[in-house]
Amino acid sequence: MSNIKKFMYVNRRAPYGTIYAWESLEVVLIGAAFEQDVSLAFIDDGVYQLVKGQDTAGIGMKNFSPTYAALGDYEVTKIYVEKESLEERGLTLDDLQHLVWEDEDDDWAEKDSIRLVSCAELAQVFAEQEVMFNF
Amino acid sequence: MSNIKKFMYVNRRAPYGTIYAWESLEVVLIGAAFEQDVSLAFIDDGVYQLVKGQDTAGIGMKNFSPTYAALGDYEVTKIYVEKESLEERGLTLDDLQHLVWEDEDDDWAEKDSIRLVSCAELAQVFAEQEVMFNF
Amino acid sequence: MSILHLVNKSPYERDSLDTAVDYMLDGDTMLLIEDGVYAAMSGGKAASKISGMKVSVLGPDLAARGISEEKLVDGVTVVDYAGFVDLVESNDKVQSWL
Amino acid sequence: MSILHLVNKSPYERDSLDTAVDYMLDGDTMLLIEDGVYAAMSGGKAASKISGMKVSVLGPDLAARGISEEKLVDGVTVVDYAGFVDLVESNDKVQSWL
Amino acid sequence: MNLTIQVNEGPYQHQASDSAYFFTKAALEKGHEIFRVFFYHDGVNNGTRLTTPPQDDRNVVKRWSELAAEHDLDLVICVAAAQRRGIVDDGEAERNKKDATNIAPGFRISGLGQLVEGGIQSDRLVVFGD
Amino acid sequence: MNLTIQVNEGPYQHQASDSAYFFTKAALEKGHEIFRVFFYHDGVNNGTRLTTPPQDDRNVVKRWSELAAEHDLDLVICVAAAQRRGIVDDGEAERNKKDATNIAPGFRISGLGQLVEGGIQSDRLVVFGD
Repeated sequence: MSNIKKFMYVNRRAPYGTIYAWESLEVVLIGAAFEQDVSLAFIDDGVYQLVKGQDTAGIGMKNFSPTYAALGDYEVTKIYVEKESLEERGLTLDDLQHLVWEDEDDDWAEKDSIRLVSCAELAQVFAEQEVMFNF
Repeated sequence: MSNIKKFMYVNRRAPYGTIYAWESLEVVLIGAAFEQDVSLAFIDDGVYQLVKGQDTAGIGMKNFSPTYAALGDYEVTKIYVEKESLEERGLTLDDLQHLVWEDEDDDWAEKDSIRLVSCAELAQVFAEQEVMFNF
Repeated sequence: MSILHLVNKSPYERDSLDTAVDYMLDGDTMLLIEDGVYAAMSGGKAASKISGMKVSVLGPDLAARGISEEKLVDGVTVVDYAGFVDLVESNDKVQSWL
Repeated sequence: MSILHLVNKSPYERDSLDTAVDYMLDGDTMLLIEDGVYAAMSGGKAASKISGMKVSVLGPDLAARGISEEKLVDGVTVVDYAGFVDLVESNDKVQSWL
Repeated sequence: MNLTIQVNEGPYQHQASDSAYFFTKAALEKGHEIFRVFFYHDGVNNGTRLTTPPQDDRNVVKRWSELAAEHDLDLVICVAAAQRRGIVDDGEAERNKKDATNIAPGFRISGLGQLVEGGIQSDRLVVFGD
Repeated sequence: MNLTIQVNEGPYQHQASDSAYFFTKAALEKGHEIFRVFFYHDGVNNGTRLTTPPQDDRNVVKRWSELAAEHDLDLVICVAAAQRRGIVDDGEAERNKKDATNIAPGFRISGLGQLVEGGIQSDRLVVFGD
């Protein structure tokens, strides 16, 4: 067995109504130190986590949405967003944060982290994973 | 204000998967001592609470379903079950416990506690209530 | 006697909005809070469920989730926590669709 | 690599069964536990969602909820906790649709 | 008006306790009376003084304790729910032979009748939960 | 096979901890190894020794402690989640200046890395939650 495993973090919850989105992100950040082959999937209400313009001042909670933009620095560069979930909610990619990473092997070119995929495509990505994290 | 209020306990959760059904019933039992005008409504997955033949031995939890049959003794005699919720789940009244109470004013005649009502009818019952309890 | 129907869950995740809508009578009001506010976003599939109904939405919960007011379904009014209190007072009772 | 899809919520309350079904590939198995077992009751509106799929259901959770095995959708198999463990072993990984 | 507030979920996991707090605060600011805040189900976990939230996050428990001190609020934790979940005051520690307590300032443990009484005595019952 | 079990909900409110317990027990009985049981989110509330469930109900916390003693299980409570929710051992009490502890026998508090390690070291990760 190789020491590098394919990890998939599956996010299906909206932010703030429950803590799952935030505590899931905490695992991703800690997990980055273990240098696994990490992917994140945003399905169903999980897509709301990436909506830009979040302002939590009125509910007294910490706004953790800026953390998603830092994922690239943690070498978390594969962020799958399910197309059907976005469409059902009347959202487009323009409603989400623009997440990028810098490719060391390509003269630090800035590349998109978000991959907009259909459910069928994402199911194939799931099939290739070794560990699914659920919150 | 009269000292007797119309209390409605609204039950929308299945039993055992979460504790809400059981801890809701505990409020009803305690509340009976306060001699209010009490009704219970079972809507959506709440109708599963009344399904007969529950056997919790295999999951190590207390089977609290016999408690519903005791509600008549606590003078809780108005138990509304929403028809649409039953039908959507493929259930009929025959799948539920037969809940009865004894009418003191009618020579202790045994009467049905369960009232099968449509959503529209139950909405009218809700309109007449003074306090809604939600779990 | 009028009811304030509180819905705090996403209409895409749970059945609570559907049932709340079924139980709304003339004169009742619905207030969307927490993840319930997503129902008030125009363009979403759930938006049609509340169109034409008397619906308010909690502003601080909208802002937290990045939903600007121009994205709301027509006719939905935004309230703050003080407005939430006023809605509780102006209706005869509250039904939380947990 | 095959997935064991765990569904623990009622299909009438949540969206998790719907999504799990969408993500089932050939060779995958679904296991219904806790309130998820209600999906396996024939006659319910959710029953059609799982028909024709490889679905197991946890017996102790069925019994607790008063569902006798003859009420199950055709083709659904009943397992106990030991069978649950075997399903985890015979699939390459587990996806819990929480 | 006179209000009873019911909180069904613990701190942090669900927004319920946050919403209940801001609603209660707004009601007080408008001059309404809070008859009681009743913590039920996992809501009893709002009453532990042992939490240490991150410094950049709100302190849910402390916020309730401070609001109670400021407005003389009656914060009641359901005893049956508390026993299941391990919220303990001096009386409970003695009764159930526990070697520690964890109840936070401003909270008290009492019976479910306190919720029913809230329903009877208050003009409105408002429930926050999952 | 070698398993890591994750529990996301506290005792009693949700069935998650019950299901995780019976699954873990069944896996042990079949001769599998449990690398670790990791308690996250409200799952950390499974690790308080202060519960007193009704006599006719199961004791969720005690059941975990006993299973751990019998099979030398590694029951790990996430430190960040525990701090938010008030689960405290001696070390945490000292660090955060708490005047009491509530951790149950057989549990230990550690970092999220323990969950990630479980994902790496185990053949399967099985998550129980809401």
